[in-house]
Amino acid sequence: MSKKIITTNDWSRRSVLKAGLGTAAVAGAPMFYMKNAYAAEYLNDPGDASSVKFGFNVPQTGAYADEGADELRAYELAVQHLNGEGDGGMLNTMQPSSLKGNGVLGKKVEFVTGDTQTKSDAARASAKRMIEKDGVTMITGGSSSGVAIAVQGLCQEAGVIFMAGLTHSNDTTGKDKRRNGFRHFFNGYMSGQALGPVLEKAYGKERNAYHLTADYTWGWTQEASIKASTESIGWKTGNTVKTPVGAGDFSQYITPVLNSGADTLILNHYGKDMINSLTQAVQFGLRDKQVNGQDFVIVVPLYSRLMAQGAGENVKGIFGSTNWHWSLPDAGSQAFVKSFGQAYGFPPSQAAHTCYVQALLYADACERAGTFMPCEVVKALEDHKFDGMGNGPTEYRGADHQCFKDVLVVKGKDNPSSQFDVLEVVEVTPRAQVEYEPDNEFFAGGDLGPCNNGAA
Amino acid sequence: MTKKVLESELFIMLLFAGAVLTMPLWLAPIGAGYPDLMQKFAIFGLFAIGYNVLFGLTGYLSFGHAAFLGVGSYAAVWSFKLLSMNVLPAIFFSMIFSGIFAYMIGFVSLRRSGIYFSILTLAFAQMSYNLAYSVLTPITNGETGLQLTLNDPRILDAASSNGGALPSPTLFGLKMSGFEGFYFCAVLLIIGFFIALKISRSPFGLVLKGIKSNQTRMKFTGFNTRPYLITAFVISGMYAGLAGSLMAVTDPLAGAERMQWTASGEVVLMTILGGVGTLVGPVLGAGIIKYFENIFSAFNDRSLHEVLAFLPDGMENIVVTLVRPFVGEGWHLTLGVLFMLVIIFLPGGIMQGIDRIFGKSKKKKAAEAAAATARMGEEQHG
Amino acid sequence: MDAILLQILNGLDKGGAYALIALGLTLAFGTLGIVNFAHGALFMLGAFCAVSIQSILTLSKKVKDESVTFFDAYKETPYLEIWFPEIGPTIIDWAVPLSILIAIPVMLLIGLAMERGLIRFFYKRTHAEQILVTFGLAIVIQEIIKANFGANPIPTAAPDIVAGSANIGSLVGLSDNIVYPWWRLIYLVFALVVIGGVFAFLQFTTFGMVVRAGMHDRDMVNLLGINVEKRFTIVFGLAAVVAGLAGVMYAPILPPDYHIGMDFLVLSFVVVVVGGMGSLGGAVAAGFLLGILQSFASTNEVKSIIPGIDQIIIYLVAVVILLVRPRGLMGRRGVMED
Amino acid sequence: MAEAEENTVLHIADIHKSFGGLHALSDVDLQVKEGTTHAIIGPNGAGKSTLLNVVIGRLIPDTGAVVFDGEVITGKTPHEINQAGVARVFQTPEIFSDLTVFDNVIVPILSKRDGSYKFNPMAKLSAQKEAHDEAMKLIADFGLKADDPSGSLSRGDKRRLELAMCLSQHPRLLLLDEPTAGMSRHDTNSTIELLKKIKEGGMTKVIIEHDMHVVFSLADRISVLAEGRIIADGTPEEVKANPVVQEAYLGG
Repeated sequence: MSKKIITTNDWSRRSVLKAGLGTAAVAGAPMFYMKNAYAAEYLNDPGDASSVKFGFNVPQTGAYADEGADELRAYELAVQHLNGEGDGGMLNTMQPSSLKGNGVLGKKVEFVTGDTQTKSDAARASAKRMIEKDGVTMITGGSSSGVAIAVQGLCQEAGVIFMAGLTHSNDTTGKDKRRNGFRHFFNGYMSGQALGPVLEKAYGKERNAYHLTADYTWGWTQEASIKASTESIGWKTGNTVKTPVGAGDFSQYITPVLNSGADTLILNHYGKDMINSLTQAVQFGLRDKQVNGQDFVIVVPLYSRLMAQGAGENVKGIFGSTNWHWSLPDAGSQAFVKSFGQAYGFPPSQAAHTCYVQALLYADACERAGTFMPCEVVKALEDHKFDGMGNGPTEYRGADHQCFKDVLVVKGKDNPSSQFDVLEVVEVTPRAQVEYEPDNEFFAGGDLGPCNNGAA
Repeated sequence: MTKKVLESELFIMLLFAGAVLTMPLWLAPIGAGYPDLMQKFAIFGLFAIGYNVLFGLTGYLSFGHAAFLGVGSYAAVWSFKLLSMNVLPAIFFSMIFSGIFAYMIGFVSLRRSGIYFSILTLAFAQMSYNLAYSVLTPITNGETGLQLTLNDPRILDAASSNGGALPSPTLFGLKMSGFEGFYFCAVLLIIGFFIALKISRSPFGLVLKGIKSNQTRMKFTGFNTRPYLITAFVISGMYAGLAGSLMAVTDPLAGAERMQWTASGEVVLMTILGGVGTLVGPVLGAGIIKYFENIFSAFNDRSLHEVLAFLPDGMENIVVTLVRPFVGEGWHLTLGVLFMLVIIFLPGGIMQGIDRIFGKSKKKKAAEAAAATARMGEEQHG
Repeated sequence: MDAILLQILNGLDKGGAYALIALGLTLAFGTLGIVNFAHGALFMLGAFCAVSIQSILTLSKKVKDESVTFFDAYKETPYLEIWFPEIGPTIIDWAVPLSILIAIPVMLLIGLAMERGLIRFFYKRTHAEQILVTFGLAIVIQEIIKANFGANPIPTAAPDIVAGSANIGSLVGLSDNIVYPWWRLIYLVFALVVIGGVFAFLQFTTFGMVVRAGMHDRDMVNLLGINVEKRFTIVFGLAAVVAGLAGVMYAPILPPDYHIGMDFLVLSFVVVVVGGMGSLGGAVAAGFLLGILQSFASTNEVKSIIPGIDQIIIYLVAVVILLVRPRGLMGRRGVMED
Repeated sequence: MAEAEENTVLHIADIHKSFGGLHALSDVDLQVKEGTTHAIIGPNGAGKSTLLNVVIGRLIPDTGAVVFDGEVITGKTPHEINQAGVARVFQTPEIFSDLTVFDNVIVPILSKRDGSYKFNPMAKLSAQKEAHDEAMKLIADFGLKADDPSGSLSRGDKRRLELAMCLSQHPRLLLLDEPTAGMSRHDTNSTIELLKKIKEGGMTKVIIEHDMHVVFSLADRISVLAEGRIIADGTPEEVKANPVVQEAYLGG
């Protein structure tokens, strides 16, 4: 850990300030002064203060606490890099970049943290605290789609920017998209599109798939996406079974697979559910079976290295997709892994990566816009093309605020050389193959709406 | 001041209302003086007050009250979606629906008492939660939670397009976010507190206390205890529904996890922590738990150093190292330790601690001792 | 037919887990009258006994992976394997069964410490107070585990020899399609043995007789001049051991994390109440019953008729039983009844 | 079933009650006359408490009926039976030990006034003038203090409190289950005096008692129960003289 820079006792000073304002309705916003053209036109304008605050809203308790902790590490790193501390990480590889390593728009970046508990209510309460009490201009983080959508909605209503963390549901940039919200992470549809050809190559066209799906929105969109993609390569979909979230023991859902005639099991699970269902499916000997003259196979469409570690040996040889992996050789990834690895002693997760990138992208957009005003930042981010951030050439599409980039198809590694070496990248699916129209059936029904600067 | 004045309704209400309405002033120095958290204090205060009407007065330990909170929230958001962004119909429908729901669950669950009642309510709430999370998604929008959308009908709100942005809940045009939202909740909290005060001092309330103390005697004294219990259950369910609707009023979203057993457990903990059966205790308990959840969880290394910057450097680092495990991601630990300490040293919750500090007449102490003995007896009879 | 058999096995297996946890819970409740919300934490601690033993056994010599430059990644070779190339791997492989031997004294100590240090002060307090203090304790235990082991589940493998599935179908001369994981079969047998052991202990020893008498009428036994309290302390320890063993053995099925106990807590309370408060036999019967019902409710055939039934079946059954038969399946009349 | 005679307030008609194979009560037929004190005596396990529980609706008899004031009350719930005018003092005092003496006494008064259910959450308890005065008077009559926490009263005071609670309802029939059990001689005597005073008010009482001193000081009529059957029934003198009773009970 680097030595903390101690500023003024800002926390209590602001509180006292507010006490003075008491019942006045403006007390939610820090004091502002007429300085630039946008003064007083948007919520939490830092004005001529010497610093600007970001809010990092991640799960610190509950099932995704480890992912949340990794996200926080990435954010701290991002803040250091933005402020010109450390080795600069991806600031050196980002193209184009307006970031100078002197904070953002000359203001030092500070941050506040909060615990989402992976619950919509808690996440929104935490985000509101950041907006109302701490005066942040941007909130980022999260490790599940429900929370991301909930917080995105809040940021839209309040009038700050939301840079989503790990969220994979189609809905985040589909039917629940918002003008103030942006997602760098990939989504269920992209997973399906990327996996399809790889699965076809590895397992052929004659497959009969059985889905076990977490019974909530992310699971459903994931299942639909994968189903569409595998059916397009000729696979049949035998059965799709919904499983309760946090079921723990999946045996009663796995045994029917044994004699269903299916030869492929697709686990639309994430986190603990994924670890448990995969571990148990392997215990039930599914992978030792021969059905329809082929080896029985299991697919986990959304992989996470942190979670894969929890399933131990069982991930070996299993295909899935991921947003990013630390072993990527490009300069951006290397720069990030270097700073992260040197700071913490282990490689970053994909959650850490997407969060780090989101923080930088936001900062860069503010620089380019010349203001923190949400609507200007939105304009700067929409249709912005960039490179050098670990995913190759990437575009923030203006029509839905989804990043379009290459998608990684990975496989559980057979002979890991270390505890971090769990996944190997088998294919980098080019962007063109996973791209879709904004009105694609899986994403239709939403509307970005107008941007919101918030009431100043 | 005489005892009579101190215990008069007017005095209590003035004190309570004064404390609640000045929250922005006295909470600011401890970092809690921002609207969202104060709204939460008021909302969960209401929830706990209502819960205490059941648990504190009748002794029936419900483990499913979060279900009513959830129903209230869903009803309110649906009212926003279908009828109007005005908060009054939302609150009205929330209380009606949660009341009906409470009646149905209470009618069945109150056929049993003791731990059996607890498990029945728990079972109903868990069923509600599980279904809301999955199968009932068309009504609840599942994990994501029920949100407003641009194409909601809102039949009573004629053509207020709001420039294509989502509308927010209002009280005849007054927006219900920020401090306005807090004061709205605060007023309802004061009203809710007043009603609870009236109930506990009414003949009806005395009957409920009698049921808690000795239900057999109540029956042989000619009271039909079941309708009393059902009434108390419905009242507390409606309080929960009101709290749920206020959650939706201040933040128009309703999520299924509001109904989970942990949420029901939370209100139990708030009540016991503050002091079961006391009037102010549940509000205090609610405030403390929400404070921990929102403020303690927000500390990180950097903010700890900032707060403790007044200490000399070496000391600061030591203190930060000692405190760090209990804040940020460790806030649960603090809560767990707090629960244990309070209940070990103050069986009557925080209110008992306050009583101890300010002293109280010997008579009341004797009453407490007697109550404790009586409880022991009950326990043994089981 | 095969499908039904398999679901019965699933149900028995699940039931075994429920029964073991509920058995300990009901021991504590029936004897001590303590509503122990920290019982799930004991289960979790058992599972983490296995995790700890595994990580001690696999203390490794670390060889740096030179291909990784920015942080230290190691290829790990356990010392046991280096020092004892013959037997080392086998010992590591048998980490979970070995953990049982360790878990018994460890859990007994934890149980005794908990009872002497905290629980005994709460015998005469209300159930609400018991719930608050044990819930607080559960959180503290959880957070300590989380601080040391992280929040993610930790894979804990069963011995290789029982890693696969048994073709029980062909073993007993039925269809070839009935295969079931060895470890789950072992778990079931283990559960039955532990349950049988506890029953035998209570049924056939003097100690057990006194405890049973004490469950029935505590004052009576005290009047006879027998120190019931001391025995009850041991019973609490026993309950902790049973919960812990259930946890150890469950680790290979469900990779343990710090929250695993809380996940089982509510369910095990439901099991205890459905079985009948204070009835050991009831807890076991209800465990198996609910396990089997849950398995069947989860089949596609049932779910297609009643969507979502697998999510609520346990609670639904609990409601029905409590209404029809308030004292539970095998509860004695008058125990915790109106 | 024997016909009810004149002036009968309580008619326990041909009651049978068995638990499993055990016959707790068989062919019990009793008539309690208006204004009398009727004692039921018998050895332990004779079925006295079972009989009382049948009367107040705690137990449902297998056959037979309980007729109170011309109305069959068998199968009615305890609160209905109480509302009909039957109050009961228990063997171990059943009071509201979490509440004050005043609250203990006003609760039954409210029951008498408001019936078995009344929803009045906004009414002020302290404004219930009549009930308040009545309670205070009774408390004074019984030598208790209104503000005392009832849980910490002596056993004798608890019993007196319970009696006050029952009397506050002005029941037509008062059932007393061993009202002096476990009392000192002094307390027993003062209880007897108290009950005698009540007797002068003309209230009908059924009393179950072991203590013959109490029984013969109070009872107008005595029924002797043994092994679930009534073996004798009559005035104290008749019962005293009855050889069966002497053999079964008194003689020993």
